[in-house]
Amino acid sequence: MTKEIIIAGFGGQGIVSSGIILGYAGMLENKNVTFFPSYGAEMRGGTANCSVVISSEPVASPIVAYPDILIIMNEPSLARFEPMLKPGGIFFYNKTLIKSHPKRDDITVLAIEANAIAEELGQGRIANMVMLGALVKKTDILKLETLKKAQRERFVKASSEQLSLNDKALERGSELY
Amino acid sequence: MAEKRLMYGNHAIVEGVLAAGCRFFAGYPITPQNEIPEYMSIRMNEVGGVFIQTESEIAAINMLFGAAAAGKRAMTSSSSPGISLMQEGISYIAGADIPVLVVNVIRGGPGLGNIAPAQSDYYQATRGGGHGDYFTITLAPNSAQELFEFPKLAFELAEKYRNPALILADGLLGQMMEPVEFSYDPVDPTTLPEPSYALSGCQGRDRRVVRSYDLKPGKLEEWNWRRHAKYQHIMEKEQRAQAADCDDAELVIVAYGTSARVSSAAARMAREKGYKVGLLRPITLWPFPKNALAELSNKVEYFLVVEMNLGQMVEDVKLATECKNKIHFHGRPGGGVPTPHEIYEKIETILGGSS
Amino acid sequence: MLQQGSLENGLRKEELMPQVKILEEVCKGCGLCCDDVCPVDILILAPDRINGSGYHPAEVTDNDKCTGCGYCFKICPEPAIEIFK
Amino acid sequence: MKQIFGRPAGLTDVLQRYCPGCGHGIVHRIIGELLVKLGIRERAVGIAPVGCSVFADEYFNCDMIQPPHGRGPAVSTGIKRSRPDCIVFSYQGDGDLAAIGTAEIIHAASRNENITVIFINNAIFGMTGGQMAPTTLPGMKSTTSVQGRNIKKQGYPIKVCELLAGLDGPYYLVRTSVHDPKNIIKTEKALKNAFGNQIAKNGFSLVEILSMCPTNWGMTPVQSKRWIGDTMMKYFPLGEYRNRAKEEK
Repeated sequence: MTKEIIIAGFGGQGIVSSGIILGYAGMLENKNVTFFPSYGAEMRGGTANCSVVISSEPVASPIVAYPDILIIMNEPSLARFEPMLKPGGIFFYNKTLIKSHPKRDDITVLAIEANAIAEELGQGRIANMVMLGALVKKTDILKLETLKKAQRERFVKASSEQLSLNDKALERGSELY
Repeated sequence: MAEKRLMYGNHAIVEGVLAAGCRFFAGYPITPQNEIPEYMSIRMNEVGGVFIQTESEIAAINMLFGAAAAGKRAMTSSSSPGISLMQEGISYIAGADIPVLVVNVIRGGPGLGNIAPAQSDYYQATRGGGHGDYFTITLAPNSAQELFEFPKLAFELAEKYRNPALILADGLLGQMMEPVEFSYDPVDPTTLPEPSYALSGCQGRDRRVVRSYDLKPGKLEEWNWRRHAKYQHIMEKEQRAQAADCDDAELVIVAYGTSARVSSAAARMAREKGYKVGLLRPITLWPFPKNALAELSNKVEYFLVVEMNLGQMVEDVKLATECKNKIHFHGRPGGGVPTPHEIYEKIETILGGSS
Repeated sequence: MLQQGSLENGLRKEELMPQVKILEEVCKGCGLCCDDVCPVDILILAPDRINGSGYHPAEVTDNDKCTGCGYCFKICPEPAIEIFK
Repeated sequence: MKQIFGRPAGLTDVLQRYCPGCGHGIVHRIIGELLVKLGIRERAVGIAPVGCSVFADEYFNCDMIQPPHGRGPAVSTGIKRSRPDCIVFSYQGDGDLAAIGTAEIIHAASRNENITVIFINNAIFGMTGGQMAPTTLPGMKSTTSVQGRNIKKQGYPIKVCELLAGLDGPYYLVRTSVHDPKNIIKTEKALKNAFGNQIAKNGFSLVEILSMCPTNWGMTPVQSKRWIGDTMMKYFPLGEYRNRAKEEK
């Protein structure tokens, strides 16, 4: 089993940290994982994306050309990444911030009010956690509990309030499916 | 099992260098290896080592020359254009028979190129790189785990042979995160013996001189011949390669570093389709693992060299196999990374109909 | 050796005079010491002989005048001058 | 009788290959004496540059290293940071320090690296055969400025002490000369200060020394020493350009 995931949005949406949490959780479940961020000049443009591969086999390339799963957090990323998704792939997108809709009919599209839910919990910037919660519940690639553990172990400087809030956001995301 | 951490390749190098007992780093920022000096500045501070951000790569390599001549494990990292600037220093260090470790996180070239991953510094790394007759021991890791483990190996080989050692990574290996197992106990630098050449003040012994020149007639020639013998010995004893599924293979892919990772997926796809494909991954690029290639050349019909350049290693494969076989090449220069699909297609073209 | 040389030890005064020794085979005959350096002007390049390297070495014309100031030694690049006292 | 002046134990017994009347030997002798007088010979590491004094690695009776052209301050930094107890001195000529090695010297000075730099300024490239140096005087002839250095085409000489004095970093900067005994004695004191600063961990010291190059100046040794006093010193004024020890008093 190999799942190739691309997460994309703009800087400040926690794109990179979501990717790392996902990769870290994969490691905690003893899977082979890679995380690969876009880097360099591309970082300056305001967009951010990263690739995560979670597999039972050794990971060949950490660069994902044809993802199984997309998590799209803003409008420009939708147009850019939609064509890359594998037929039959799963397309999660942040409906709060994205007005258009994916055009393809050979994929599963899941619109999530990530920012709205996050705001409801009291913090817009945990929209990424809502998405991750939805992702693991829908796809079963990892356990929700592992994600909770992962975020607690990675965000070493976060307050306990913040960690609890992250947990809640993960749960709310997972409750969508 | 030892502690496992999800780490950037560039951070794994730093931990590997520190675990190898190195406490001296000098370097200059350049993408895509900036995480090395950044993280190193924090870690060296924690372990009481030396971290210097230099005015140039030229200064960095020469600070290494000083630190290593003083008998300490010393390393620098850079990326392609910066490594070019270091070549003068590397030549002097090789000429003075001093061990240092240089990490090249290769980017696209020539010139300023781009910051995407590449393998286009293969010739530079395996042919010496600077002026004069010399070689540098060159290791090609392909995972964050090996980025952690190879610094220790590189220092050990460098010191054993009193020769500079290189680790060739690329932007992809440096920038990605993977689990890293801290697989060995860190070396305590205070337990490392003082080398015979170390400049430390001549108290209680004859004075020592570290230099790469000799103007006395015939002396430099003699010195070069001695070094030649050393290189011959290294070429005989230190070849390293990893073979997978080569025993029954009709076609063997030869690839290192990132290309080898991608190729392994292509080889898997080919096997699933019934093609007998193996993979030989050189771990030492110099010395080139020619014995393994020579052996395979007697039973394999096709070789496919996959590199992120215009085919620099093809020469070494041809030499090692004495051109007995059909040697194909698939490359992506200028920052391109091959995909398993395109490599598979190449395999299909070569073996098409033969399976 | 006269390390203990002193008037109290009964040595003659002349024996306490500085002695200039030119290492003739080391000297390159540059003449720096001979030009406006010696306060009592007792150094010249020997006009009548050359050393193994082909130079006219420096020569002391009248050691009795030497004050032991060491100027000749200080400006000698080799150094091919030694002074004893 | 006892030797009161003679070859110091800080120099080896090797006869130096410099031309007759060359200033390098005088400076070597002073350093050789200081290595012994200051009790630092057995913890000293010297840097021999590329240029005439490349052979200094045979002449100083202490550990020595020969780095690439101009990189002495970087190599010194590597040694000093690795072995802070060593006394590290970088001996450099004007091509080495003020042309190819400009970046390294400026940054070592700016870091106030705790090393001692001995900078021999003889206004010419010696080893390569008398080409124009960064310190060649306006109008001065060299094999690459046969009509005399033309400041319109070849620019002005670099005044290293003045240049480095523009930085906050360096602890001690001084220009001296070895063309007569009085100035040689001042040079001895300056070098003693420069090593003393390193021993006291004060930081970067540089002693720029105006020095004779009779061969490439096309002069006799005696003409050379007079030329320093009459001409070169006017362009490169002697004196202290930075002395933090005095400022701190």
